[in-house]
Amino acid sequence: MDTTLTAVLIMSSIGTFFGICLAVAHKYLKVEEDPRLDVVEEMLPGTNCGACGEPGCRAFSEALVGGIKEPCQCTVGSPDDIEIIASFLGVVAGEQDKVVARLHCAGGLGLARQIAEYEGYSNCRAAHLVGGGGKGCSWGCLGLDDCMVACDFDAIHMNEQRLPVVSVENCTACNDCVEACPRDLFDLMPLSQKLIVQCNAPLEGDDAYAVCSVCCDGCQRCAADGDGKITMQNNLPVVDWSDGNIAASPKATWRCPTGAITWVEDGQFIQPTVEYSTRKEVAV
Amino acid sequence: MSVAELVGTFRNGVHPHENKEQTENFPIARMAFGKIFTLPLSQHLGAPSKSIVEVGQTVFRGQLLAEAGGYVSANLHSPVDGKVITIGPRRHPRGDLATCIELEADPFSTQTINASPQNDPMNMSTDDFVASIQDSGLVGLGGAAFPTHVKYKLPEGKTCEHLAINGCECEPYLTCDHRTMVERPEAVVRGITIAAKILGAKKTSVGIEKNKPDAIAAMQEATKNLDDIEVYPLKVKYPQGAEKMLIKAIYGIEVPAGKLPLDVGVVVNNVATMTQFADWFDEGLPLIERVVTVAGTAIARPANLIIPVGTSVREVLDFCGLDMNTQQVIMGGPMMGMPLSSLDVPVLKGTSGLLAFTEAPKGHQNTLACISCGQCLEACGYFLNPARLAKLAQARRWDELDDFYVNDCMECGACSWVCPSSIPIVQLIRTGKGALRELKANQQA
Amino acid sequence: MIKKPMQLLLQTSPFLRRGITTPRLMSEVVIATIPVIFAACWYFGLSALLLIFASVAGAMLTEWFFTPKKSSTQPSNSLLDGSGLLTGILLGLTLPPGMAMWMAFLGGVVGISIGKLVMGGLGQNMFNPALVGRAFLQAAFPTAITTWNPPATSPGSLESFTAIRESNLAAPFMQSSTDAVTTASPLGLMKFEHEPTPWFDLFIGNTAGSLGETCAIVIIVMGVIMAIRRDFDWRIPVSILLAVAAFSAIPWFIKPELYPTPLGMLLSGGLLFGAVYMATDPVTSPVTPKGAWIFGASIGLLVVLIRLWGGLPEGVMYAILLMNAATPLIERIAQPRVFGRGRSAV
Amino acid sequence: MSATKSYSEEFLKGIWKENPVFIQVLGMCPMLAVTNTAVNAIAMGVATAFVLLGSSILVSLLRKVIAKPVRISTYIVIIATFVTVADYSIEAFSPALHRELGAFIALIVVNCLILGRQEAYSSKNTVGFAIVDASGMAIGFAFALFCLGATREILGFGTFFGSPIFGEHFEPWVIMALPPGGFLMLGFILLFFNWLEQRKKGAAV
Amino acid sequence: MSDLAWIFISALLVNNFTLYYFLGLCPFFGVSSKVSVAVRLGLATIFVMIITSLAATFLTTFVLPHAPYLKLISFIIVIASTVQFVEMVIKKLSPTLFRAMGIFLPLITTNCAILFLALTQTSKEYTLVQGLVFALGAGGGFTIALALMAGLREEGELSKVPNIVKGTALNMIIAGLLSLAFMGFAGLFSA
Repeated sequence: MDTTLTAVLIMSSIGTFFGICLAVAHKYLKVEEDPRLDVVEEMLPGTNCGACGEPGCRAFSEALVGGIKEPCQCTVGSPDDIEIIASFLGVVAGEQDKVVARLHCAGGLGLARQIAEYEGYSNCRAAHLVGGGGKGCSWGCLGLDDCMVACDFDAIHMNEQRLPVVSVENCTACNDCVEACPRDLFDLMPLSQKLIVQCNAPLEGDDAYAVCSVCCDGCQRCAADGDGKITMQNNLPVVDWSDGNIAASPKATWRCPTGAITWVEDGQFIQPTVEYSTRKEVAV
Repeated sequence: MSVAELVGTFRNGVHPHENKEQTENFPIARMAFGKIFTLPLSQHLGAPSKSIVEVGQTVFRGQLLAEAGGYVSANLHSPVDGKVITIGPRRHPRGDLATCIELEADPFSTQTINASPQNDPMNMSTDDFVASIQDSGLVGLGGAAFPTHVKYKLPEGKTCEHLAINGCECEPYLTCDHRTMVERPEAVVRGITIAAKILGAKKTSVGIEKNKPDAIAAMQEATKNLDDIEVYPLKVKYPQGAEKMLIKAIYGIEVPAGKLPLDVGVVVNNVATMTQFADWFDEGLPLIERVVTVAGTAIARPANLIIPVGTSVREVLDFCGLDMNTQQVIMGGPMMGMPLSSLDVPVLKGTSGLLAFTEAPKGHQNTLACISCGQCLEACGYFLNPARLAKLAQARRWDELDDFYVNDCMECGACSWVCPSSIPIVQLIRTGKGALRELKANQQA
Repeated sequence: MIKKPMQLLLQTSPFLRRGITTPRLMSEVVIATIPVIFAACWYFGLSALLLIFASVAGAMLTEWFFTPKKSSTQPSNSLLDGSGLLTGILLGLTLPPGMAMWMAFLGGVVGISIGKLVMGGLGQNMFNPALVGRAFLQAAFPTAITTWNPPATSPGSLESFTAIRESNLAAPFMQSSTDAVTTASPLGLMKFEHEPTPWFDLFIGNTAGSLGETCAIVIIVMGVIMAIRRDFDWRIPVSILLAVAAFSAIPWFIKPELYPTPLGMLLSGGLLFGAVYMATDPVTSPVTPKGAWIFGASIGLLVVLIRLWGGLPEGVMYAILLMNAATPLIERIAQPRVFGRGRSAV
Repeated sequence: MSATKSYSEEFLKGIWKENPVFIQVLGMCPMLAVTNTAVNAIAMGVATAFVLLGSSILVSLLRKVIAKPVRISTYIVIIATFVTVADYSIEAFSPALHRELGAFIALIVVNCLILGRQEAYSSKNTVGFAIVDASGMAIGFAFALFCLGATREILGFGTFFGSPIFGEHFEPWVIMALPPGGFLMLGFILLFFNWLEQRKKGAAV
Repeated sequence: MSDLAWIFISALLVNNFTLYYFLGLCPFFGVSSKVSVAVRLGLATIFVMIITSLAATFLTTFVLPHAPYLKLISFIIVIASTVQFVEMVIKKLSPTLFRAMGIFLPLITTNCAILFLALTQTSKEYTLVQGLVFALGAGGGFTIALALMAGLREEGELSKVPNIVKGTALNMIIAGLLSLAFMGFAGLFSA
């Protein structure tokens, strides 16, 4: 009986003492913070294991609220917990029109002229600085995987023509490839915008054909067929999406001699190469 | 006793095989005009020039073709009598397609110039002088092609104590400056006199590496009666021709990072630029031709040639006997020059050499892992840590490159030259610099 | 028809190379170990060759086993760059002459696999692979690795060369017979008996010890040659030796009867061998000159600490491993001062 | 949570798919220190299992009672109580074993595995599921401990449960009984699991 | 005096908490990817250890003689509460210090190294001063191990580690090698 009593006494006195201390401290020392912090911390497992790389759940929730980390980086919580946190913070937004990365070049291996052989560090950005990587067109895709490496979602793969094929399912429009491309060939476009200009070279006529067989030579046929939605800027067609009529008709592409403007239903470059009867012969 | 005589060089650096014997004893010759001249509007650092001619227009040698497109820009003159046939995209030596003026040469064009000397530079105001140099289209002839007049416009409160003349020519193979000093020392001295007068520099130092004893002798002979010009023989070491390294070698001063030589009271110019001063002010010859070293294993008749700017590289190389099995052509020196993707590109104002090789170096294929041997650190004249920079760039950790002062790197190539694992350090650094610049621009936006 | 144009090769500047490659650096160090191996044979006979052979076999077989077979033509093939061979030789030279061959083999396997391959291969290892193998053996078989046989009584003679120690040939995973003549190493004598060894014996290597570490003169000569050929950073051995001399001089001045002389410290044990062949491994030492000084001096300090006050008579291996671990931290604080800037990077 | 959950699945996941040691890498502190022999490893595993099971049941029973803000402290007190019980029982049962395991029995209190299970599972599930989950995890943990302990004992001492298995001339690898051996051995086991994972992936592709 | 030095060196190097006793492995592997963070965590740990040592001395002197079976529970509660209290104080008084160090405090509290420190100190019957020195050594040892580990891991980030080794397996092996290297300190100053 004695021992039980001592135990109860000691534990309750310790508990009371520290309880009071903490309560007082909580009252007088409270620091104003984002109220979401406490809620998020509550939702986390609270193991303070540090496995997420943050020192404790509190710090992790700060990172979550600040948008630095993603809920899934908590390795302890169950998928349901993570989903709850994500929806609380609104990290995963509702259903939106899916946006994917599109490449403004179709001049892959064998289509665009290679004037010299590049040898060295296999990286677009590096090759771009060495005589333009040996590609005749100094605006086109170099095909050395910078975007593929930059993609964290396994959404970009190179096809046999060394052009990046963006997987429409995997692409999250994170902008990484846009930043990675030294020639700024990627653009994020809603999937519903199907009329895509697959050329970036401001060349005209024979100058254009001299470097690439699938270039835009600035012939303006698409502009003529584009119901006024297509204008030419810098020898390249520019599609006007501003009035919301994003389902423009594919007929603008029909008379394109090289296929530089195309109607893309799903991913780009899925079919190997469409044969165009009028394609000019180019020394490749 | 100056610092230079005690030390005679900067710290670190490398000494690649010089390979200058191919051309160093051949006098400068002239080449016949080619048929087509291509003049890119952007041949220098800064804004491109603006064309003032039209297609079909007839032009004469020395006529202004394009005006400076801004303050940091230069004029462009016709190197030949002829007709403008196109103004449009043509391949630039850097590999891309850039706007060029294409001239068809008049077969009867002479190589003399129908121009009159400028006003006496000794009696000019500084502003007139600067304007006059800009008119001449003069850019730094050492390789970087920085418009020369900008250096002569001293900002408020800055004075120039010393004029340093760069006769190092530390790049292997190149001997154009060497031959210029041997053959035209009086023109160099005349240029120096003009430059020193305008800058108000009290003393002029001409730094020449010791592997050019005849150039040193010629320059000493030409300056023996001039107290304010001194010739400094320097230890043979690369990259001594870099502005800041030269200042360190001659004066023992480190130019602070991110500052210009003028901040320590020095202006650096190339010897070829000095002869151009003399030519412009005494004869009225704008920068329309320059001395180019043509050498390399694929060249049958290596030479130093006076070549009109805009001449096709193919014509120059064919003139010197290009081997059928050429693998690689370099514009500039082998350490910092640029590789050509095509021979149908023009010689530029900043082209100091054209080197053609039948066999490219193997190093680029045999890249091994970095073993942290530290030899690149001992090669870097800027005391950077190239090994670390290359690793960070390879891991695409661009933002950290800034902590290691990647932007101080001048890409001289000493680290890549020395690397036992053949890592393309310079290329990685260059890639990193570009990515870092973009990253910073994105952050600001 | 359009004439096919001549395709030029685009490479990046600089277009020249010095031509001294990593495999060549490695092979120079391998060649520099040959005199040491010779000295080891001179004093310890065929055992030296057997052990080195075993550890080299362990190292090379592991390299071969884990190298992707498909890419054997790739230049990055670590089998061809000589680093595995070097690791094996260096490991073999740090073993006592009476060690079982299977242990040496195991050391080679461990050194290469967890010391190097796990981290991604040459250039990415954080610890010196040879020392990882040695430290593993030391921890695994503390008795076997501290059993020292005396050097041959008539060094260099044929019969002492061919007299194989039975313990070398122990069956795999079995104990080696320990009935051979054993003795204490000079460091052990000094530490536990306070009995110094004549410095001339240390200098020419006529003492008990690991195969490669006894003959000071050979190591010094090879070290000087390699330093001149710039096969390694000369600052590291110099700073280690200076630091050991300096730090061991202090207690020696105070109590000369208890503590060894600085010269004895320098010449005995694996210090010279470690300073010249182990600590200078470029991969695991700081790349900056400043860092090399700090690295070397810290190794020197740790060696003196462990030798004089630690539980073990010898501490060179641990000192180097510890500073290998500290190398990234040293590099953070020892970046070179950048040209035109008052301070160093980072 | 979903209704498709079955007892057997919940039980098995702790043993293999979500093995606390090999997959989740939890609770390393006690396991590396005491796994130099198989006996120690099993003792530690049993003690941990006892604490885990006991506290899971209690937490699951009290899950509606415990106030949210003090839940972690409550869990710790519950766990600490069970640990104290385990500590005293082992001491009574086998003082020698208690000396071997030393303070590490007490350290079960701060084993992330136990606290983690309370927070992530027991506090949200019925007693039945809590028991199943706890026993699965406990067996998985004990199994991992045993693997580690057995390998380290076999290599480090040449024995298995104290009896020599290689004959008397075996040269033991002392390192395996030392701290570095623990790290390296666990590293190798994890490596092995990574390799399995990768092979599975390779097979899938 | 030499006794104190021995306690310190022993806890710092010879019987390093992390590399010899396998304590505090969660933060050791979790928070060792960056040197700057690792050092801050180390400093915070030293701080918590000192508090723990004080608390343990207080408990052993005044409470435990009456109820030894409450050792574990009371240690845990007292340490956790004290640290939480200190955390609040720091948060209020110096937000910068809190940012730098305070955020680690809750993580450290449920760390086995802390509890081990208290238990060892009690079982070895250290005095107040000895306990403090022990805490300082242990915390310092943890910091050294953490900093070395973080340095190596940061370096490893730059290299191409085979996929199969990446992650905890590699960290384990690095820790093993570190632990191997620390064996060199065995017996240091014990003679």
